[in-house]
Amino acid sequence: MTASGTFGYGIEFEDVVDLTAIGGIIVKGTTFQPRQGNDYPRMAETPSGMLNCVGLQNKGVQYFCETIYPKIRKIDTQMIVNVSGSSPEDYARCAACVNDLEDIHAIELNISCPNVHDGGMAFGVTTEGASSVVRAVRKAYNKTLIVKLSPNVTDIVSIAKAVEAEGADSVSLINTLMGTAIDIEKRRRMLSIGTGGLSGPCVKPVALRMVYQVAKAVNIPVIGLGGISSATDAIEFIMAGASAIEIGTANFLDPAISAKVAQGINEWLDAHNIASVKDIIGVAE
Amino acid sequence: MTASGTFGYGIEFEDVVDLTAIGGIIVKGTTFQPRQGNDYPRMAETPSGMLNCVGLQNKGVQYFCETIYPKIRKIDTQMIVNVSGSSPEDYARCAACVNDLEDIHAIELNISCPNVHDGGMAFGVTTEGASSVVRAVRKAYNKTLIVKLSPNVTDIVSIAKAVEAEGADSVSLINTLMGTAIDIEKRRRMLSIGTGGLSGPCVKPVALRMVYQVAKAVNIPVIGLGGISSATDAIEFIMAGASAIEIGTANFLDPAISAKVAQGINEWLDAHNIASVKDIIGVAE
Amino acid sequence: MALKKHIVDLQVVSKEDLGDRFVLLKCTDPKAPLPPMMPGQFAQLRVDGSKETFLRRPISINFVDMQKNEIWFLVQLVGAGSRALARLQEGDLLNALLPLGNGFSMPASADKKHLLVGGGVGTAPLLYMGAQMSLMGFRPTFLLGARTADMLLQLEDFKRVGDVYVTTEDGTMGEKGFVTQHSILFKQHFDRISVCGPSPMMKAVARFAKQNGVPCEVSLENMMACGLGACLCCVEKTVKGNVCVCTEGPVFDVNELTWE
Amino acid sequence: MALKKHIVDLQVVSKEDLGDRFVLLKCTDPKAPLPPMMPGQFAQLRVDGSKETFLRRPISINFVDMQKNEIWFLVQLVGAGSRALARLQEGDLLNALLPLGNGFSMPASADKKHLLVGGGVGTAPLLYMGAQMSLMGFRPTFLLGARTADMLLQLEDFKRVGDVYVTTEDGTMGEKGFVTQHSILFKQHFDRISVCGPSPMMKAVARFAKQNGVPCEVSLENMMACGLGACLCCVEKTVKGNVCVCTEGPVFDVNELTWE
Repeated sequence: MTASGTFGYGIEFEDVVDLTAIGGIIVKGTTFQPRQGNDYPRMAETPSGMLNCVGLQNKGVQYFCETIYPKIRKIDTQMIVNVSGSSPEDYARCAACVNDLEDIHAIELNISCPNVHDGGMAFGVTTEGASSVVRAVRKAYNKTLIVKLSPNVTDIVSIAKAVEAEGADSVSLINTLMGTAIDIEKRRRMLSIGTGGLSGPCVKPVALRMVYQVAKAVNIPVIGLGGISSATDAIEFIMAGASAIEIGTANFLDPAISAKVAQGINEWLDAHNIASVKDIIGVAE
Repeated sequence: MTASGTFGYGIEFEDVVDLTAIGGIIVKGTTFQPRQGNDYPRMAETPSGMLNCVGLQNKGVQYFCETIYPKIRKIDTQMIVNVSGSSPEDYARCAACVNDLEDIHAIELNISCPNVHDGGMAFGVTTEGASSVVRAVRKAYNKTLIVKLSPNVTDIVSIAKAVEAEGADSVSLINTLMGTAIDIEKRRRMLSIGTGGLSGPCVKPVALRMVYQVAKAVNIPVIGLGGISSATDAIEFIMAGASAIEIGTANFLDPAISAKVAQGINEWLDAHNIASVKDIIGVAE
Repeated sequence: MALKKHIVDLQVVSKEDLGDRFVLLKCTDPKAPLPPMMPGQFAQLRVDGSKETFLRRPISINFVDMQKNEIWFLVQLVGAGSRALARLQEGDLLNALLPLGNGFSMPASADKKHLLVGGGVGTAPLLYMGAQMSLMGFRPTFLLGARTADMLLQLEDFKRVGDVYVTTEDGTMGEKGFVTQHSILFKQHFDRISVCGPSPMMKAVARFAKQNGVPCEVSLENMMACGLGACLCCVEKTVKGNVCVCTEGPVFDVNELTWE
Repeated sequence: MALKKHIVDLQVVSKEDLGDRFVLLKCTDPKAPLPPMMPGQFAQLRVDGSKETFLRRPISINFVDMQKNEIWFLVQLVGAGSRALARLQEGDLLNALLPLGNGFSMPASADKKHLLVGGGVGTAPLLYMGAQMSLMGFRPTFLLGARTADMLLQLEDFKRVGDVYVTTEDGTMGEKGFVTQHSILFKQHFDRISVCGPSPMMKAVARFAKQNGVPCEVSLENMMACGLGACLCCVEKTVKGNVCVCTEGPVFDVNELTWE
């Protein structure tokens, strides 16, 4: 699948990749109210990665339902909406709107966005905060509920268990690591809000460790992401315990990467006489 | 300065770098009792970085005092001993031994090693744990006490404040981020104990963010480290609020890097007509 | 209607150093005809062989030679990415995502006078723009500025397709000063101005255009990651809110921008 | 006493493909004479121009030609690092940290028969070893193994300095089978064996040596980061505990190891 905020609504990429060859598309972060996002500059390049502080720019869930959804509902792949908010009620209101969309079977709850002040990551870094959002959304949303976890915590396992206890159907991890970069000539941090979320291959070892820990601790499926750029990377996450994977920043380097990774996984399985990806989930010692 | 565990006792590097051109050398992690460390394999290469799980292999503080110290005491640079342990008392016993060494004016307390089971990082991830170690060591050690902080926490600022309150003279950050890597052909994590500490340029954005946050919050000097490989990197950390910096993993790529970075900082200051590095500490907005 | 985007492995046909700060890469698609591209559009070039870079580099389309199936990129050596591109040799492959963004508006008729103003490496897309105008039977006027004479690039190519006026900051060629001070602006009337160059220069030209009621388009070069409108990193504040430079631009009518 | 270590910018004099899986790089120090180096020591080579690699790559010293001021590295193409090294061209620079580690023990006198056993790319350091023995007036015996004939490397060079016996797993050259099955081992007595190759092969040779009471040294290639004994990553369990392969090795007497 493609990770939220890295593949738009899919249609941006249809010239260069066959969208039906991708397992699923997680469309970009959607909030109840429209948001302008943060000021430019919103990114900085870092060693094997990048920082971003987009800040959930989107036109709101109503616009999504009325204008975007009709364009994407018939794309032959799983379309999942990433939902954000500034309070449990705000998340729930947004989720309720998406609940009514016939061709959207799942949402990914973003309780881990480091780039907005009024919520997001604040919920994702405590078990209480995470629970409160999932509890509110669970009441308003009766299809598949995936919760995206923040890596900026001491104990991600306790957060994963807390959202599982509140009825999450799956957890996805990791969201970005909070970081910064400084322009020494301008004596200023490079991002408009000072900090941003780090993504790309640089975070892969941290993501893989967390997926391994969480997959051992919860009974719901784990979706792995964080720096995946190749079939080998994806298989590492699957062997660490991920039942599915998302590709994020790598879409920026190669817009066709998701289809290539899907194909690469199948080729690897074939070459090793393994019938299904299910046979290697969590096999790493 | 050179970071602990990346420059040995300095003497390993004397063929290829002028040790007196380095501001200081933090010699490798020393414990009260000798330790064999973890089994091989202890490392994995990652995008713009590496994982290690050495596990504090060292011959114990007594061997250090009797055999190593006489060889290094007269090197004309600051020699700082990195001290680890498995309980507050264990840390304090080790620190007390080093307290008696005339030519060692400071220790760096490692409360953040992710690679040993019996302590280390366990202390560094809670304010109570960190406080208990610093309190015990502060009683046993009356010279400069630097405390090295773990980045594997939700709120590094609260830990920094806690150790400051217990009388730490300085904090250094960051230690390594906990991560892993998987060999998909062997279906096994690449490190003998499963996980390791991630270091190298890949962690720089996270380290820089944490240094910025901590420097704003404490009144003791902050020592910055995490992926520094050039004078530009070092100046970023200084502008983020670091009064000094350590170079770690970059020593493996270029054993002479520390002296080059020191020279590069001076050249940059000269080119910008800045009298002292003090004038740029924490200037980044 | 947007032109279809492609991912192509271009092959370097030739590399030419223009002084020691610029490199001209002429590339071809060895497998297929290059797709249609408009002046002002850009490509996202993948940078191989550099540990320091991670993202693609957006580079404007300098020229397209449909006969030779060639596309040209003019690269200024500013960082690790551009230096890695400059290490490419004849025959090397260069992965490109193109064409991206929207181009400059073309003049509606030949009797409209169209001024193309470029500064530094920002002159690059104006060559393709002027060449396309010339093919359509229009004769553009170029006003090109640089710090010194040796930083004025591809002058012979520009002269082949239009009238060329020049300023240099040190007076080593053309009129001394900035492009906005050039006498041509006060001698001739233009019906439209298209600008690409450093931000202060574009703002100055935009101010001149507004004061004189001349329609004016500028080409922005905000930092970007994807180039496809997905990452939302390259946004510019406009009268319609934050919009992506990679998809809504890089060319904007100055009246859409919130520049004062 | 340890030989002084140096950081040098070597320059590639020639690159030779040995089949499609090995590359022989001959390098010189264009500025100074190469430092003294012992057979069995290695260099840490910096890998430029590869996004996938981070650390230096430890490569054994294949040969040193003091007259020509040349050092040779035999590189097997296994991953991103070795493939990046194989992209080096004549004239390119290659930053090296050398010489590192301890070498093989040299024979004490010419009447002692010394067997050098190599497998795969592990034959590399044995060429320099044999050449040095030859210079000292000793004639070494080489026993070289590979999967197939085309993976036996530098045979002509080996033959110039000693007697060469060969095994291949598929029988395409020499005796069919593994080195430990070669008839020479049962026909001749050797006073010392030096081994470099894949771990199972070295263990088999070590077992043979122990059974026959022959002193035996093996060269290990544990993964390493610094090469200077600082990072403690490349440790091997020995009778003295965990020791660094980069400084205490790579050559070990088999009796120091905890191999059963």
